[in-house]
Amino acid sequence: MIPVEAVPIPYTWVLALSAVLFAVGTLGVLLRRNGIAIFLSLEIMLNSANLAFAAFAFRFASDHATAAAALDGQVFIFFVIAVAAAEAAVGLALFIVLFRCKGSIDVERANILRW
Amino acid sequence: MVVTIIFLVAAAIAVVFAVLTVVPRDPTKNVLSLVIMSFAMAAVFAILGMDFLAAIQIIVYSGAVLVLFLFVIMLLKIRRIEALGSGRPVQALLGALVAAGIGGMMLVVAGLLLPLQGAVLPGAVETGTAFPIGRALLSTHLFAFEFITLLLVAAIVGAVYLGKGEEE
Amino acid sequence: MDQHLLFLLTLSPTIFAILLLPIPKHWKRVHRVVTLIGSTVIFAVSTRLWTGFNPDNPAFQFVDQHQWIPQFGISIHVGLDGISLLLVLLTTLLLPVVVLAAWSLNIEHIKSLHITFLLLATGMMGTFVSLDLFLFYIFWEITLIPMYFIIGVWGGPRRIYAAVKFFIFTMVGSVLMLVAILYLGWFHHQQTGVWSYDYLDFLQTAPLLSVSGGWLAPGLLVFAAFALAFAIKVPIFPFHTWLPDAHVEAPTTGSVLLAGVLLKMGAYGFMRFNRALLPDAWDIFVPLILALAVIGIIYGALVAMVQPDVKKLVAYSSVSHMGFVMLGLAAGTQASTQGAVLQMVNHGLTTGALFLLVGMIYERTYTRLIADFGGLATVMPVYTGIFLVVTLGSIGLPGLNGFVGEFLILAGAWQNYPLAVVLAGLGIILGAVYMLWMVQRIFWGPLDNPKNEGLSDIRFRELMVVAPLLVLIVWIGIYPTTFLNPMEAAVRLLLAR
Amino acid sequence: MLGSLWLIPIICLAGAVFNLALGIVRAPKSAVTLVGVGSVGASTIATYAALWDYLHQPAEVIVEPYFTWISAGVVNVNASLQLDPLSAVMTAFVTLVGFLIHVYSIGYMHSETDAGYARYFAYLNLFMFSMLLLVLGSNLPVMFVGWEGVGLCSYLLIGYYYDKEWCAAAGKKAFIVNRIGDLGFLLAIFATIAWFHSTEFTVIFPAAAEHPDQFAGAATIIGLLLFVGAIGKSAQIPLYVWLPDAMAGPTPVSALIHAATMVTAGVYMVVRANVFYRLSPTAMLAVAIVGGVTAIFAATIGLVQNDIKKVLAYSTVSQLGYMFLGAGVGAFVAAIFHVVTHAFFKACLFLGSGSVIHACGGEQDMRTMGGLRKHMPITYWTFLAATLAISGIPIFAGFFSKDEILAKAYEAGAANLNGFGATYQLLWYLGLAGALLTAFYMFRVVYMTFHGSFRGSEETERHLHESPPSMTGPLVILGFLSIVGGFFGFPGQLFGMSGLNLIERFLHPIILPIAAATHGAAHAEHAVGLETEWLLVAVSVGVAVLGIVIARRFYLGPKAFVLPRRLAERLPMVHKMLLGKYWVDEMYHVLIVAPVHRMAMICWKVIDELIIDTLFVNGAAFSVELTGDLLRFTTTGNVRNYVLAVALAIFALATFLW
Amino acid sequence: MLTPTHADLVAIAPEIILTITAGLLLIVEAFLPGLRRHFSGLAMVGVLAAIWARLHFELPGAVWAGMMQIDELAAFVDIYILVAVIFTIAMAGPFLRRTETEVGEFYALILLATVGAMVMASSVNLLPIFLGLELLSIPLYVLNAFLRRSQVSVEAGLKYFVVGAVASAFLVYGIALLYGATASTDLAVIGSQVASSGQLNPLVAIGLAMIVGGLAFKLALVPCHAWAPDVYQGGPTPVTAFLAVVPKGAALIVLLRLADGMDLLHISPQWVAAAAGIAVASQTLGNIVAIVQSDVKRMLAYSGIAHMGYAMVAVIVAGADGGAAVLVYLVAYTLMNMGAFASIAMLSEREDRPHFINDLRGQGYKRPIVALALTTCLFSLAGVPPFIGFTAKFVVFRAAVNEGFVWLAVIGVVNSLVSAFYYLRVVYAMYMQPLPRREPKFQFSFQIATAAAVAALGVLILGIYPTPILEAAQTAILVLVR
Repeated sequence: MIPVEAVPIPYTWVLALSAVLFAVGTLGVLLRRNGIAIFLSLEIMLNSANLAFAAFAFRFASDHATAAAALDGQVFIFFVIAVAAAEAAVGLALFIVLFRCKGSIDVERANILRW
Repeated sequence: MVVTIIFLVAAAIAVVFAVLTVVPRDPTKNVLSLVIMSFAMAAVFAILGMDFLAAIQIIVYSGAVLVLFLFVIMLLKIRRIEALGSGRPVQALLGALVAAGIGGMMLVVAGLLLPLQGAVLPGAVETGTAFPIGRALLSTHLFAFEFITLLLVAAIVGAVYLGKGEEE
Repeated sequence: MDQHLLFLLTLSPTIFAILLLPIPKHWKRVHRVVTLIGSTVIFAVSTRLWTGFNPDNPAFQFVDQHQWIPQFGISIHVGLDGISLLLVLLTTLLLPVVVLAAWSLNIEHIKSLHITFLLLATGMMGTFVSLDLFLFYIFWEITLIPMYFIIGVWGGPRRIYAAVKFFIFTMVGSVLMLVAILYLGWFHHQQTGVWSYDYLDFLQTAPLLSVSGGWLAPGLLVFAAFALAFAIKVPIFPFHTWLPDAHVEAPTTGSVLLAGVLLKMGAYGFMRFNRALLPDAWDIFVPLILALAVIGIIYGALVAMVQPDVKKLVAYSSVSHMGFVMLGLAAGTQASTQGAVLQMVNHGLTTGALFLLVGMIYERTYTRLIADFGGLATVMPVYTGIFLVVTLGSIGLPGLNGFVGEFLILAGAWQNYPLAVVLAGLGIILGAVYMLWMVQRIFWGPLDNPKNEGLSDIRFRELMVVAPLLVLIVWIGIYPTTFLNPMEAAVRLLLAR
Repeated sequence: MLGSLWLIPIICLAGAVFNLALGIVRAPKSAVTLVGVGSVGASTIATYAALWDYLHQPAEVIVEPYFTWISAGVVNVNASLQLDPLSAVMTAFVTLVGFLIHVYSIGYMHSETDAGYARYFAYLNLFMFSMLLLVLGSNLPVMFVGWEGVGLCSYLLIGYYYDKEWCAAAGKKAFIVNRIGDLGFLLAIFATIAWFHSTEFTVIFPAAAEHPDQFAGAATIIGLLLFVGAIGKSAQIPLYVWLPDAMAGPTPVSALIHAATMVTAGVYMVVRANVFYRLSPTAMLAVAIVGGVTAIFAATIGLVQNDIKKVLAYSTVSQLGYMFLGAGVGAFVAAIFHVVTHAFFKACLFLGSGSVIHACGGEQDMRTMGGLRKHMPITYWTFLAATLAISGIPIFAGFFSKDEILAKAYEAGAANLNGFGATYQLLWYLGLAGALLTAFYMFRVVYMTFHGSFRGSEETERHLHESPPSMTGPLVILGFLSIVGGFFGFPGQLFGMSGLNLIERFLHPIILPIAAATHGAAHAEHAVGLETEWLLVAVSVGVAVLGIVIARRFYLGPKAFVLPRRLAERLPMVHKMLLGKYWVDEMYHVLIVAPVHRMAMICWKVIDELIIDTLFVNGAAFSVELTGDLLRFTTTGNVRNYVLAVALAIFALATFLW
Repeated sequence: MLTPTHADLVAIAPEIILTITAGLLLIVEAFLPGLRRHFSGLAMVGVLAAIWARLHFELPGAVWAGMMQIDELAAFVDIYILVAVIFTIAMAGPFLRRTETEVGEFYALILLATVGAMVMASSVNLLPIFLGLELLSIPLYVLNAFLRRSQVSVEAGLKYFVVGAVASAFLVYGIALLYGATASTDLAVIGSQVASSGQLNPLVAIGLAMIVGGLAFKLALVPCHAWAPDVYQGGPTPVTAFLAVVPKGAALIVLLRLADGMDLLHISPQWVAAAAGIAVASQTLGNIVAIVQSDVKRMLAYSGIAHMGYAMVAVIVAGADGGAAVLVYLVAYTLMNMGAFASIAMLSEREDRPHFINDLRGQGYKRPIVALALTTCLFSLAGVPPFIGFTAKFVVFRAAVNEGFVWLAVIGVVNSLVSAFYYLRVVYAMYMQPLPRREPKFQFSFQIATAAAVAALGVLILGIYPTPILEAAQTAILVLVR
């Protein structure tokens, strides 16, 4: 465990990390055709969002005035993770159904409805 | 100092394996990279003093969600997937640009913000641990805490309904 | 009684329509009888407006106001002045006439026809009596739906095109009018701090809209928005092309009401709103209106001249006649304006009668092409006589109604715009040309189409249909004072603004 | 009878309505006759009763307002009638001639169906009503009612045989050409209203007469506009074209409407408005020129026509020209005088021709006639009398009136009226030439019809017979009138007793004295000496006789028809031109009718259907649908594109909000 | 340790009732599948009870530690959502029977989604709003794919899911940024901070952009609209009806809370420009593309896009006028669409076949009631008086004009003119064209017909006498605006 002492990391670093991850996630979402892969990238995006929360919470925690807010952020992360799980469940179920219908989970196979 | 290094390492791992989640054409590889990435995330949480979240991250993600993914991949016997951005050059190009754009935008913002030292003060030390969060969940965020159950129920019901085979 | 008379009268057709609802579809006769009784009652009651009307009082009479949407200062506010009086009576008169005209039509959906017709009646009357612009707009738009169905369901081969064209065309104008109304409401609030869309309130504030500062001056834009709506309805020259299609495709009922009442709504709007609410802008726009009116007169006459289809001919003649109305309004003298109002009534009567007569011949031969006729006078002399009288009325033969209107309009306009009068005069000549030419081709000459030999002359019911119109045509021709008196004060007040 | 002048026209109107009803119920002819002729007779009696009263009372002008007709703003028109010398004269002969022609029609139309017969009399009564309204009306609008009314009736009566295409066409032509003139009238009314704020004769003319300087301009405009109306109604150049075609109607109609009464309405109007013309030299000159030119122009056409009614028609046009010439030179009374006499002899001529046609079984071509004298003596003698009258042989009616007009024209030239002396001089020569031609073509008719031997088929010859008394009666009366009718205006001044000129004396009041007569026609009172006047008489008589002699050489005796043929061969161009009536109708068709029609087609097909409808209306709809059809493909159906769109949108929005 | 007070529980009584009903349905489904016929009735009872609860208990205001704001506004939105749900359920019963998919899950999910929408609309904190949104979305992912055998249904579900998931990911990130910028997830705090700062700093700007993007997906505003036609066309009609109305209402309220709280109208001209652009684009594209559609549901999807464009105008204006306008517009939109979709739900043969407009030819006389209802709703959608659609447009454009957005009003009315085009097409297909040779067999359902008729009546009556709605909306909005 990390010793309880001043942590010398600027929260903007964390924010930057989350930005990079978000970008990577977006990239995956936009470039992937396979449902599962898209969904994985989506998880990355959610994680990066969590990091962003964490970064700000970290920043707020460093100040009595906003300490409560820090807590809000972490709680939010908690819920986002839960939501991600829920979405994963439904999403994967959907992919299974899709696979049943089309024999593939390439989202571009779903193209009956158009124009 | 040590912490900084650890953080940088974790960050590097996260980024690398995020990329590895996206790029390779073998889904199992992707999932496993995502597992590693989420471990790195957990590390970052821990560094930021958010032990509880770190734990959750590992338990829920690595433990539950990603296993689910693996399970589905196995179920559907997906061996290989298409190359990244194959087939649709315009989509790929624009996608890359947008992704880079948003990321870059965020980086700029991060740069603009004054990099306060995240000195975790004695009073606020406890924010990250299970106790304050648990208290928060049961007090301020009680509603949300109760509410999330509905969400999960809905998800389960839905997943079950969809997953159920055709009842002949 | 009088206090709520007007509003009740406006609603009464709808009430009758609701009465029709429970009656089973196939009891066609019952529907006809009920509607006929209803419309006759309405007309009978509406005569009370005439007797109870005080011609010396320029203000609105039979005023009736009810709480409606207090949040926006919108109320159900109806009233009647000399101008609207005539138009309302014209409407109520045409109702039984039209019902009777459609009596023997063997078409499907009789029930729906009568219901839509009654709803249309409410819309038309409401347009003329409402003193709240929100209310006015609603009535104005309501007329669209029934007419859309009347044309589209019971119309001719190209009915759908005609119906949609009619609907869209009219809406093009009215949507912008809506914005204008909203703007006026906002402006009124700016001026007085009170929310209102009431006509009488707008009379105070709307004239203050500035018309200076180029073509984007609010006054001019608002005026243009109103004008477009009404110009399309009248219709004024470039916006008239919906009319021929609508008329040709519409069944007799539709054509009569279209020509008799709906077109008047446009001219009425010009007087009631453009002229009264925005006098300054009016003065700026007069040359344009004048020019378009004159063009309309001549253009309509010219095009009417070469029409192969009687209804289309009459439709284009409407363009020409309404041009006279607009000319009278634009000239803006007491005489010309009164003439314009009278001419609205005249046009309603003559054109209405013409459509009725054309409808009768159509019921017999199922054609309206002039070429298919010729020498009908030998087989149906009485019909010919009546048709001739109506025609002469519409080409302004003195002693019949058309003359009085045109005379007043032109005599009034001569003082300000002699040139316009001269050009309009050409329209009169052309009017004689196309009308008489049509008469000649239909009635005179040898009866060369064997199909027409067995044609029966006008029947009693049909005679009853046109009789009231004929009486009025002659009456207005000989003693127009009856109709000029009530509007006199109102017009004077209108022009005073 | 005074105090209820309205009865005079209304009786006829009642008759008309009644007859229509009778026609609808297919009543027998006798009833129709009773109503039709009876009503006119009644109104004739009423008229003369009224005139009797009028002559035995001091007032000069009697106006009877009945009710307000049109009143709005500046316009205020009463429905009122007026009896003054002018309208007195007009009503007097209108009712008389009208009645006679009604009587004549009984015989002429007896072969029609009951319904047709009733219709005929209904129209004829309606016409009488309108005509009386026209001459009795006390203001321009009421006069206009009658004016259009007679136009309508002529439309209906010309098209009486409506099942014949050309009759209907002729009727339409008449109405429309009249309409052109009527527009002038209408505009004149508007102008009057604008200037005088009234249309009452008793208001506007005195006003104009009292303030000549103030209303000089108005007089010119109103005068010219009114004259446009007159041109239309009285068939002057350039609007005369309808009258010859109008002969398509039954002959009595031609006699009544297109010879005796309606067509003279224009003259009546000009005389009625004499104040304006006297105030405006321009207008007056215009009247004179149009009149003079028409007189000679129509006469020339009349020379070569072979249809008996056509000849009479053109002679009518030319005679009307004389009347306007008279008015144009300021001889208003003379003009009216000629109107009256012309009514007598021209009606007589037409009825005579009618009886001839009747006898020849509807044949109108004179080349197939001849020698009818022995078959129908009464017709012949009356016709001859009328012909002498129109030719201007002394003591016959036409002589007095026509001669006076010519004399006045000469005086105008001599006295250099309004400084247009030369023009008036020229017009006098034209008039004289016209007189010559008139005499020639009228006697041509007489000789071709009544003298020589019959040139038609034996079949027709066997049926030749004198007409029934109901037709000959009127002929006799009219013949007599065309002999003695002239003495109303006996040119007393020639014998130094101008008192003998009754009509001059009677009508003098209508020539309102113009205050400070700086303007208008300084009346050429005896601008020429007595002997000159006698000389003029001699000249005109000589001219007439000359005409008769030539006609005799041409169309009588063994060498009949040889000379004219040779002449025609000598001058083929002229002959063709005259036969073709100067191709005026054709010209109008090419210059006006066709272009208007083409224009109309362009308006309809190009502007309406192509530009407005196709291009703008449907074009707008189409372009919207097209846009839709293009835009719909943005919904590709590929979910990845949707996601990309969302991402792009967010990115763009973020950068924009930044 | 906080134990929920009486007020807290009473405040969410409707949500609780719905949840219980949903659970009940699931249990019955599991153990007594024989009762399936009565599911719709049961669900209906639950919803009615919820309405009753919302009307009966007093409105405490801020509850659950300030997470939720149960006041007139919440009540208004809840009730209109619940009414919409009643219509949905009413048309769902016969529909599911026809497609042999009448199972408890359907109603349970619908009810849960409803709860999500209600929570989303009545929360003033981004956390419950986010959760509500998710609870609203996740069941809908499933419901759209509810006809598992039908390719189109599954495709609809998938598309909705993919786009939705991405959108919510962006939404979360946006929330994170706002949280970072204002150290709070409470809308009031965020709003006041941003408003007082007087302009949008980058963090807020990006955050706002992402949140708006996420909501724009729910509202199907251009350019996040593309999913709508596909999903509408593919999904089961009752779900489409629900989808067309409920999420949009909730999302609009949230958007309104944001815009009004931050006072964007006055502090950020860029926002006004951007939002106006979105509104105009939505109206125009929606209407123009709707013209060329041959499938009624797809057409209604585009028309929905256009209508959200109109509503967006009101959101831009915000304030008392704009807010009230949004609410009125929602009510109108709900009634009209419910009526239309109910009619379509009945006038369709097979779900996996497109609902061609041409199939409706001549129905005006075969199915007078439903056809009349559909006609009424379509005219109302076109904004023709005297129907509520006109009143709503009047209110919206009035708000716009009063705030000086005359040009927006003009574009709006012109667009509604264009829209008349395609609504009329359906009408004349029904009344002015003969039945097709192969006459489609539409099985009559009293329940659906009633639903449609009721909706149409509402459209008419509230159109003629909109005063109560206006009053309610204005009182409701007063608690929101400063």
